[in-house]
Amino acid sequence: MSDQQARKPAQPLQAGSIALPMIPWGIAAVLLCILPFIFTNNSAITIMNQMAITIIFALAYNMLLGQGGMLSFGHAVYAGVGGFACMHIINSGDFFSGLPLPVLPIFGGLVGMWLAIIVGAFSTRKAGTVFAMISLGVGELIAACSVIIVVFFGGEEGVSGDRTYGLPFFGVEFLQQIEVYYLIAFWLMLSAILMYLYSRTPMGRMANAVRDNPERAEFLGYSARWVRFYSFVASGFFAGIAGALFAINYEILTEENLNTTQSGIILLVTFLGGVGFFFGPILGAIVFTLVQTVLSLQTELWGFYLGIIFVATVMFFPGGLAGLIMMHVPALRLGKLGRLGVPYLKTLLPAAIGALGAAALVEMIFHVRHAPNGDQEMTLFWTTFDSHTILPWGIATLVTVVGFGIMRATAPALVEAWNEANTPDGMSE
Amino acid sequence: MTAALELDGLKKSFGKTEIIRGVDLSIGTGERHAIIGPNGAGKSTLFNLITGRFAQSGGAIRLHGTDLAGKAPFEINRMGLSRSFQITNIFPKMTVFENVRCSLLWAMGYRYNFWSMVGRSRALTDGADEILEQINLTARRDLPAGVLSYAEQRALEIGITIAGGADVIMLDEPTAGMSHSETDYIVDLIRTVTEGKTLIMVEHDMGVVFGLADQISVLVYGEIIATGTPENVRANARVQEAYLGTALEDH
Amino acid sequence: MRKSITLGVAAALTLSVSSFSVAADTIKIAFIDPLSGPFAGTGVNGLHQYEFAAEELVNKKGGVLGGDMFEIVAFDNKISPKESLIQLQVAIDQGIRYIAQGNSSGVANALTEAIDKHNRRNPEDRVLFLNYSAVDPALTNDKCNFWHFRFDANADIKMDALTDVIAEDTGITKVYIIGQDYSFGKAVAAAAVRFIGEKRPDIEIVGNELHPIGKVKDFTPYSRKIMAAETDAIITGNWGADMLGLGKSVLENGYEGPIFTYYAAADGITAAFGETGEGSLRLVAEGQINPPASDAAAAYYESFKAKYPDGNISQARITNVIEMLAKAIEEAGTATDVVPVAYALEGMEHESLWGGSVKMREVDHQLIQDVHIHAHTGDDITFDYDNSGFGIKVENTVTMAAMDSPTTCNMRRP
Amino acid sequence: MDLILVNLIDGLVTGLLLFMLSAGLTLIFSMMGVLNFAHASFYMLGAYFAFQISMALGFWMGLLLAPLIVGVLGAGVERYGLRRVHQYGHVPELIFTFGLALLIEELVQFIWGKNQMPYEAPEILQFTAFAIAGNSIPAYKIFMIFISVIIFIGLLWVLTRTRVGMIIQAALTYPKTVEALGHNVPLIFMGVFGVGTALAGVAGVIAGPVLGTFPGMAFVLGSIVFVTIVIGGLGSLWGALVASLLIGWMTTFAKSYNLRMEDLLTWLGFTKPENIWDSAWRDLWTITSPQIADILPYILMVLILIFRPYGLFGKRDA
Repeated sequence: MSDQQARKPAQPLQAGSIALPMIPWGIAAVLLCILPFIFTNNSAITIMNQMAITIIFALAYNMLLGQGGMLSFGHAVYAGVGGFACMHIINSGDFFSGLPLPVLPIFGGLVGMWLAIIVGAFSTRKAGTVFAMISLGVGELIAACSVIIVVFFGGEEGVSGDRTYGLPFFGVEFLQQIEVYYLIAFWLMLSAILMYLYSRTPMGRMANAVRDNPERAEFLGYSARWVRFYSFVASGFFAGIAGALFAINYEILTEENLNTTQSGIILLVTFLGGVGFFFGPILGAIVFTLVQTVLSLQTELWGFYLGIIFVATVMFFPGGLAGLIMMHVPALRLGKLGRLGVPYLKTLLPAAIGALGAAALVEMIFHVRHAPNGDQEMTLFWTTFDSHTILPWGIATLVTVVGFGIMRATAPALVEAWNEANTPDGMSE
Repeated sequence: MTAALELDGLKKSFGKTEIIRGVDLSIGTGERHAIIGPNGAGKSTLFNLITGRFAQSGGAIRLHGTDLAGKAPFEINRMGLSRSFQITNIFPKMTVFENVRCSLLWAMGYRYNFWSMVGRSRALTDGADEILEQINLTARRDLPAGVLSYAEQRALEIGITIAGGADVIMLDEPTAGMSHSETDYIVDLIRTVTEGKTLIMVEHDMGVVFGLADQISVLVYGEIIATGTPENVRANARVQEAYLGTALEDH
Repeated sequence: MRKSITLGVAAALTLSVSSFSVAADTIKIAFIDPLSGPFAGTGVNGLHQYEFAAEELVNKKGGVLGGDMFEIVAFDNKISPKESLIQLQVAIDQGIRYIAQGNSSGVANALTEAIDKHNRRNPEDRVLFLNYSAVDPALTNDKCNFWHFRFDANADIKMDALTDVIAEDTGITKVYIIGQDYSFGKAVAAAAVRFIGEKRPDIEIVGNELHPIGKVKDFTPYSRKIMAAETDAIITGNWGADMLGLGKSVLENGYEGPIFTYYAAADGITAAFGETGEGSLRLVAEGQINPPASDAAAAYYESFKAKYPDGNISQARITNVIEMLAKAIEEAGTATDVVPVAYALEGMEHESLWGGSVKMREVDHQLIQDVHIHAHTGDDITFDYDNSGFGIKVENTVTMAAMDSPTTCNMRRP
Repeated sequence: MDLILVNLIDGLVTGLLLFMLSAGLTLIFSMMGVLNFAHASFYMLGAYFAFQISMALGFWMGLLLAPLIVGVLGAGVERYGLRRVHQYGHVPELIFTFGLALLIEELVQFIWGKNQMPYEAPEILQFTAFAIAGNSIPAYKIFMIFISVIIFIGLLWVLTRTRVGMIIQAALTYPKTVEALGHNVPLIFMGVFGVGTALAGVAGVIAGPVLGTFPGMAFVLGSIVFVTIVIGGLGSLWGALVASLLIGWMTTFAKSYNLRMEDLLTWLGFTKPENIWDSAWRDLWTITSPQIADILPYILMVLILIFRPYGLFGKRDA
């Protein structure tokens, strides 16, 4: 959060509240267009494609979790089955060769929706644990079926195809990653806008109402069950679109698109980003994809770090990243955000350094325990050293202790500054 | 003319315990009807039976002559009956305005609409603002409902209850837990917003009851022992014996 | 707000990109296999074997093309096809031209198709797929392509060798086939039924069934069934925890006959079987470990153990991959254009470090080699697995197994 | 006939093992309303701790100490983790335990690596107790049955005969009232969570040698434990027992007998398509009971949730 933003008076934000929703969308659209010119290599585009697909899926998932209050442990199946269906369309020969590829996601969405209609018919009668458990059961069932029903799911090796056999779309055959990127980016914008608008419709509003108080909603004339059902179906539709884009991007679908791990990941992504705000899952998807693809290139222990981040998020920031950011809005409105800058720097910088030190310790312990005997050399933060000597351990411990020590010492000042920055409203957190 | 609400031998038992033991009651359109009775008489159960929260064990409930048996709460609501709750029952995370707007949606014919923006509808916004005006919460419009004071939340609850335009309004102890000034405020509020509608309320505060109601029924141990105008009920010996004696002296 | 996020993304992406610098005098081989998750043990051990082979067999001998060194670059695919494709893209972007992968035929199927498509769509940076372990027969049959080379004997070839041994054992009149419910398990079962039918029609197949892969917690019910069938031998393609669970369970429940299998060694499995597996477990695999084929092989294994005391040479064919690739690059005179390298690999004959000669069959890119039947035993073991005192010892050998086996491969060459 | 007896014993072992896990889970759920996704992770920790202890002090000390350590850890998780998350509501609680399960799996891999641990049953129990028609029943299985039954009886005794048990039982049905009666509910929560996870720990200790001690062992068993308590009825100990045994026997028998879908379909009057491998229905026709044995509990759960949402023995809605 820059100082410049902080010093802006609060009025324009409120006065322009009708125009405001357009601005982030515009920025996002422009960004999506120019990103490939900044990151030109194919792996960056691959990562961005993955990110975009995850964003759509996470947003679809949040239609359930965030907006509808329904916790699903098997949502991967709607994306997965949608994707499998698209794979079969791609392999269908004649039909596909008369179909421009960019239209394909609609079919994925429809299939995802169709499955959601079937499952939702009995699973949305109740929210809470019953819904969660049915979603888990159905998820496990369909995932298990994927190796049994080979005709549709292709067994363990999955179903693959070639997207380029579709009808050329204004001469584009989608041979290159970059062409696929723009296809996905288009669908990302479209789905995100549609999902955002959906949350502003009577259905979207009532989904919130049913989430907060299903009984009251019933006494307003709405059947909680039908509201949940429609949310579920809509979510299934967008999940199916994500699945279709997956099919286009990777040209293969396998059991892992359906299994509980995938469902768990999307829950993790959404919650990490923050279920309370529309843009939360977007943040979550970006951060998660980066952690998964970039951090896993750097360290074997990425899953461990991710686990810690996740548990810490649930414990300390149940609003997720988005909640964390939005916590600052009151201070921003009061024009006092700038006052947090220095205390933040004083606390968070040492904390970050301490965390890096702790990570170094973890890496060293891991190296000593699991590296092959005789292999004592390890490289950490661009430094190569012998993990069996005392010096690096001393340095890492020192950095950790000092980092966290300073953090502890400066934390009260930060809390004070925080309260001060939020006082006039009398609302902290 | 059919009665707005008619109960005919209504019964309800939980296990072996019979809570409502054959209630017959007819409430005319436009009537303001209070149901009073000692604690445990079954007033809330009666409310829950009428609004479809519980299924009755016997007897019939008719709203404008239509039998309500087997109808879900939302169906009953769509037939023009709306209720408030004894324990404040609002949408705490949504803004005050949003609370009211949600309660307007069905009545305004939006049903399960997912193609029009709620923010775009002038009628919806104006309708909600009008109700906020009525319940004097315009200043709180954009706050999350959960942060309102208790009295404000109760007022909001009444706002939500009437917003849908139902012609039969049921209020479950609308003044429970309020101070005197707050009570007076709510009574006035109820009087204005239920103008021309059928009002059925459960209430402990006799001041409220005698101030608002033109008909009173007394429920004791699951049976109605008396129905009539406040004066009649006040004079009824059985009522005095069973319940009112002490309460009236207090008043 | 949005801006600061994108800045973060930018930073992270440049970070990942900046590490992609390519040194001019190294030939990189991307090793795409699981390095985290349940199969990481196998993956990491394979990586060590690659690193050691590259160092020992190429770099210490002066490299190729007059001094270019081999470098193994590890990519963690978490045994997921999707992750593998991402890592493949990253590897290609790093300028890597050789992709080595082996664990899971599902991943191999995904990779071979992706590489085929990539090479068609991007003729300027084509890559080769060195499949060192995925044995689904389809990879060198219906799904074969010019860029894929398989250095392991495929499931059919191995089953051919296995059934040769079974056919010779007159004591076996009943066999029970059990496997994991997926392409490889089904391929094993089909091959077993076919070969037994051809070689010993008198053998009765008393059971042929599939169980869910990786999901069975307790194999007891299966062992009961196997016991009830009174079989003389068990054939299974199980691997990992499913192999261990099945094997231990049948042995514990009183089974004493042979268990013919593909993957019941190293990665903790040898240690876990220990004494119980003695006399029962028979493995079909290439690469003779015990007794050592030659002094060179023994020396190689010893120096591997010196470097990785907890490691095993469980995929002997990795030395063939490295040596043959080095030879092919020399022959082609280039490492950057994979087409001549691929043509050099085709039909190449090679003396394996582990004894015997091998030949990369032109028609389907399947390496034809000696296939051995090993016994799991604690006796006469020069090199044990998992430091357990137990290892595998060659009992029978089929030279140049399935040299003339048919293939449905119809390869398009550039 | 003999085989049926053998399968009954095998199913009993599986079922009782499942019961030890689900008993703790159902207690925790009915007290706190939390579906503990990390429950199976504590089971895994039990096995790993016991393995580590057995290396130094032998199997029996492992059996004694590991569950204690796991219980203390569990109580710690409740005290310092769950209690904090509790204020945010049930969904974050559920998600917290979900994250915890991931973290514990990573942690186990971090400490013990990714391979299976050579955790073995003690020498003294490595013999065949008896054999039925050539099928040997290992003594260790009898030992497992024995331990599970002792624990079940112990649990029943505590719940029905002691004061603490009375409070817990009351809390099962009327959680709010118990709090109103002035009992230290947070302490009870912590205790129940500790005991519940310790039970999972015991299950891990005795199952480790049979089912294998590896990082995936929690994941393999994780969701099936939920299925058990949902089928049995949340909060019902007897329900947990019945559902555990039901699942144990159901899966064992489904695996032991090759019931074929083909036979069922033929019996129903369908005719097998002429060329089965070209038919779109081929997978349906070729299904056998062992193939689907492990997903039977899920099918049962979904059916139960649809038709009887409170489970077989549950009193409260799930």
